[in-house]
Amino acid sequence: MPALAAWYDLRDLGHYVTSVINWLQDDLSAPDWVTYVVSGVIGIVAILLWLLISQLSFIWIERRIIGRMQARIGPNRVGPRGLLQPIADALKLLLKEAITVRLADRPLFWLGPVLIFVPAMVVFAVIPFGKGMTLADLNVGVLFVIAIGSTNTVAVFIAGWSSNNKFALLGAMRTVAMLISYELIQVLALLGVVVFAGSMRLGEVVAWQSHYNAWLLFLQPLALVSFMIASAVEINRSPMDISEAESEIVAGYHTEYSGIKFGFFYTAEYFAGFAISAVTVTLFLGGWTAWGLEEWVPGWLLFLSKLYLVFFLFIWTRGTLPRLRIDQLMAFAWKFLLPLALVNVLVAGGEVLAWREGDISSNVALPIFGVANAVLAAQLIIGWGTFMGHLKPERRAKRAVLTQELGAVYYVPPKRPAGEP
Amino acid sequence: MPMKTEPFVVNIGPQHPSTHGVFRMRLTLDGERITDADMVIGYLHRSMEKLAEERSFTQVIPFTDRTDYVAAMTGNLAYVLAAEKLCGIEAPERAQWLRVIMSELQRFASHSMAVGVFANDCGAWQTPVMHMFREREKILDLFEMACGARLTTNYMRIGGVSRDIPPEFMPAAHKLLAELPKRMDEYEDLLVENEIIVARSRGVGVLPAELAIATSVSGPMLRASGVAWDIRKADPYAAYERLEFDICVGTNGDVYDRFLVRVAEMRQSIRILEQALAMIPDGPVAVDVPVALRPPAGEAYGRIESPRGELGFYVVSDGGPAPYRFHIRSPSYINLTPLRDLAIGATVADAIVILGSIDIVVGEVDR
Amino acid sequence: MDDAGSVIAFWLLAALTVGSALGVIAVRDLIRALVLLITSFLGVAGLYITLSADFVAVAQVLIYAGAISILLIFAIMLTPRASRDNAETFLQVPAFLLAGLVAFTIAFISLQTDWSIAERGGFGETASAIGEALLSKYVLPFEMASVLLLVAMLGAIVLVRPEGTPEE
Amino acid sequence: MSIGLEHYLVVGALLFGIGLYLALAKRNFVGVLMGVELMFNAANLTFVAFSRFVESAEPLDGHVFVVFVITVAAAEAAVALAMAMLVYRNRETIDMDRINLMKW
Repeated sequence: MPALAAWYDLRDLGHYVTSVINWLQDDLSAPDWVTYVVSGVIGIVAILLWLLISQLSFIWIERRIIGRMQARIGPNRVGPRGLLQPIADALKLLLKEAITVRLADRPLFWLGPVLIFVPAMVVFAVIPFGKGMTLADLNVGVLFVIAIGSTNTVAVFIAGWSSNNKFALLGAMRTVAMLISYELIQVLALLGVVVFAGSMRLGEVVAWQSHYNAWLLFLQPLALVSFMIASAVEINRSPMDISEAESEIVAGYHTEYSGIKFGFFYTAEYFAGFAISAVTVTLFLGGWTAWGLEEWVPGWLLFLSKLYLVFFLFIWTRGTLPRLRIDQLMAFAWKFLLPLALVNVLVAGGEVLAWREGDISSNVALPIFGVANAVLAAQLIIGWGTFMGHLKPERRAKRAVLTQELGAVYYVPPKRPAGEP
Repeated sequence: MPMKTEPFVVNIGPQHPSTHGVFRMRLTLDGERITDADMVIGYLHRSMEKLAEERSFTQVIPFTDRTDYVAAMTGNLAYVLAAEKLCGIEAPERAQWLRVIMSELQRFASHSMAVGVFANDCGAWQTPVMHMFREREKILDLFEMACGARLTTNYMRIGGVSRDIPPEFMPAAHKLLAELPKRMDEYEDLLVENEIIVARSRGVGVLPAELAIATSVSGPMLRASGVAWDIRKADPYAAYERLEFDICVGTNGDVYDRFLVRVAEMRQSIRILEQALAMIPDGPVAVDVPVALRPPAGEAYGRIESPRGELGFYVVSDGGPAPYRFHIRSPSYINLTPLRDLAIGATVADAIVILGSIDIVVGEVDR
Repeated sequence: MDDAGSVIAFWLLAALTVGSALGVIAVRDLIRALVLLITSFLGVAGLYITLSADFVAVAQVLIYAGAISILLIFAIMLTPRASRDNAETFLQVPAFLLAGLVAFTIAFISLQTDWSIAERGGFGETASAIGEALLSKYVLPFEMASVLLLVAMLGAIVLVRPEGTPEE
Repeated sequence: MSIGLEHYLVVGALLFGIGLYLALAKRNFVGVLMGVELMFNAANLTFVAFSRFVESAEPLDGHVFVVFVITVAAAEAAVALAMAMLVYRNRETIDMDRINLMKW
């Protein structure tokens, strides 16, 4: 019966693929490339299906959550509790006319919405969804994630430039300027992770966290913060959504897109959000493992719940925070996050060196590192903030002055008789 | 970095998410910096001033709802004051107090919308606005009780108000008033010390007091520049003389101060309302005024402190049943005067925030 | 490298790379030329993967497609709209002849020479080996490269710094 | 048919030729820059191909060299952009035909 038990075992969905491939190889003696293609196609189709289902559900979930945050109800008309709203939205986008502006650069205008999908979806190829559930566990996975994310810029620029719209161009240029700054932060933040885990293979980062029972969230809090902020920039979520800042430049780089082309951008935004959440979960939150819980609960379920939790953070900030200005965002990247990220890499390197060379037991070293890094992160943020003048008393908020406490001009003209203009 | 770039003209509006109506700014940009700003108005012009000259003095009142459609009560009040001055009518005591109550409720509602929309312009995606709307809804419910309409109230009459408040108004108003300070605490916690709002608005669009006076700006915008000028104090109308309240004044005259002044004025409105609800006497709410009112020939200028500033109605009568000349000194329009000075040198994002902080109502700009 | 997958991949990627590089010459619009150039960069990254050079491939995507293309975008956006075409100078014909000659010579030599081919197969993991090489054998060039980058950064800043900027 | 070193070298040669042509014949500064980048790419491709196929004690040295070339290319692109800006600011054009002050 062990075979049957394995067949029904939900903890590892990868073995279904394995059994299919074994069947192909052993019973049909298919050539290698067939199994190669089949396993790839199964993985891609599974990821796509999951992405689409997640996206459709999160359209509804995000709108409900934001409705909740905004003291309103949210969609509740289409279907029970508005559950069919995403379908209605999708149908609407499909049926609407996809207008192409007359002076648009047509091939590029068409290419933009297609290209925007690439970075969002290719990232999932290296994500370990569960035990043995990775499409391609590249040995340069972390670098791959960043490299693929950086191509997002090109797609956004193409979309914004080809629209021949000033708002779109402004949005595109904002994106280009922003992403090139925050890519650096992302690399530096993930460098801390790589230094600790000693591998750029995402599967091994997860294995490392599982082995030492230490999520990198606790060892690299500063890296997590900078990575999340940089990621919010990369996927255009509030408060970094200045490249599609609704109240300033209408919709930024996709101002001129309508119908299903706009739908592509809308979908790609969710996909990118999931991708970034997946990377965060894998690198910082232990991936599909959770202190041995993965023995009982399917690992992919743990992974997905963590992923949705991280995605919820993005929704939360969207419902809460105002937006920064482009120069403030750039200054924040270069003047605030970059020094902190550099210090973080230095500290992480020093700690790992001490750990390896000093031959300290991991049970002693890791808790110390965790506490030290948490304290360091808090101190650095507060200290650097004070140094840069963000926390000076005169920069703090204050209330309006009332007349009693007033040093201002008090201006009362002589009273005029009634009836006189 | 000074570079020879091509000037880049961007039209903000008339169709734009944050022009608060059909207002248009033509911004000439150098990168993201604004080098020139033009205002194009008139998209909502309805020729109110001319139309009013064809209506009887009472028939003009609905127009005043529709100039500043966010604060209809104060629009009514300003015109009615002008007409009363023209005819030499004095409204009864209870009507004066009702006018105070209604204008302060209206001020709270209008400011809450202004503050919420300002946060929206800063990029807080709809959340503050939705929360602010919650209180605004309750105030509009009170208006509905008093006069049957929520936005276009048409409540004030020459010589009083159109009808007395119903008995359920007072309990509802007291209940709302008990709730508002808590809500204000909430909003101040959410917005006033919000790091991003401070970063976005402090030092942006600084309007010096001299420029503010020179461009005859009024209302919260003027007070934010440090000039304590409030018509409720300077030229008291209705029952404001008997009420205790403070003028809220800013120190820097930037966008942030304008926002702070509005928030503080909401607090003052609560304070005024508490006094007014306690002090309102019984009695008639209107004096008898003939339907076909023919004021003596002459002219009058009635002004009040509307949520947006000095709202004045200049009415000339030639003894006939309709105003001979009818002019509205609308604060939204005049407050736009320094916009160009404020916008030049700022970025696009700043321009939006500056426009949001001026708090225009396009119906009042174009009339 | 004689399984069907590698052969197909090579030909596709080679066609993509060279084809889009030719497109950079042919296309009139500078932005489209840039898009084609990025395609060509990505094609080269793909060729690196067929050569089992994974680290270099990812670095190629990260730096060429992600960073240098953005610098080029900036360069294009800085130019006035009027001169944003992709035309040739009067040197077109000599340049074509010279470039053709160089390409032909290199190709000819590389086809004629008898390279000492090693039957080694692909590399496994290259990232860690490259890292170790960089920090042991090539540590001096590595440091030099960082100094070079710093100098380039400072040089770029000094170059574009407008005259008469007050010293802060 | 099997793919060998020569295939990659020919691709590299073609890329280099195209890059050279771009660098020599394009009128726009950015076009020239693109050509230079393509030449870098051709060289890198050749390096990696050699390191994969050719007998060597330390085959990964080719990769290391490519990393250096990419670094230099990034530095070069930054400086070239600065130069383009400078030229544009002084001469109001980045047309290579018109940047001919040295000729006289």
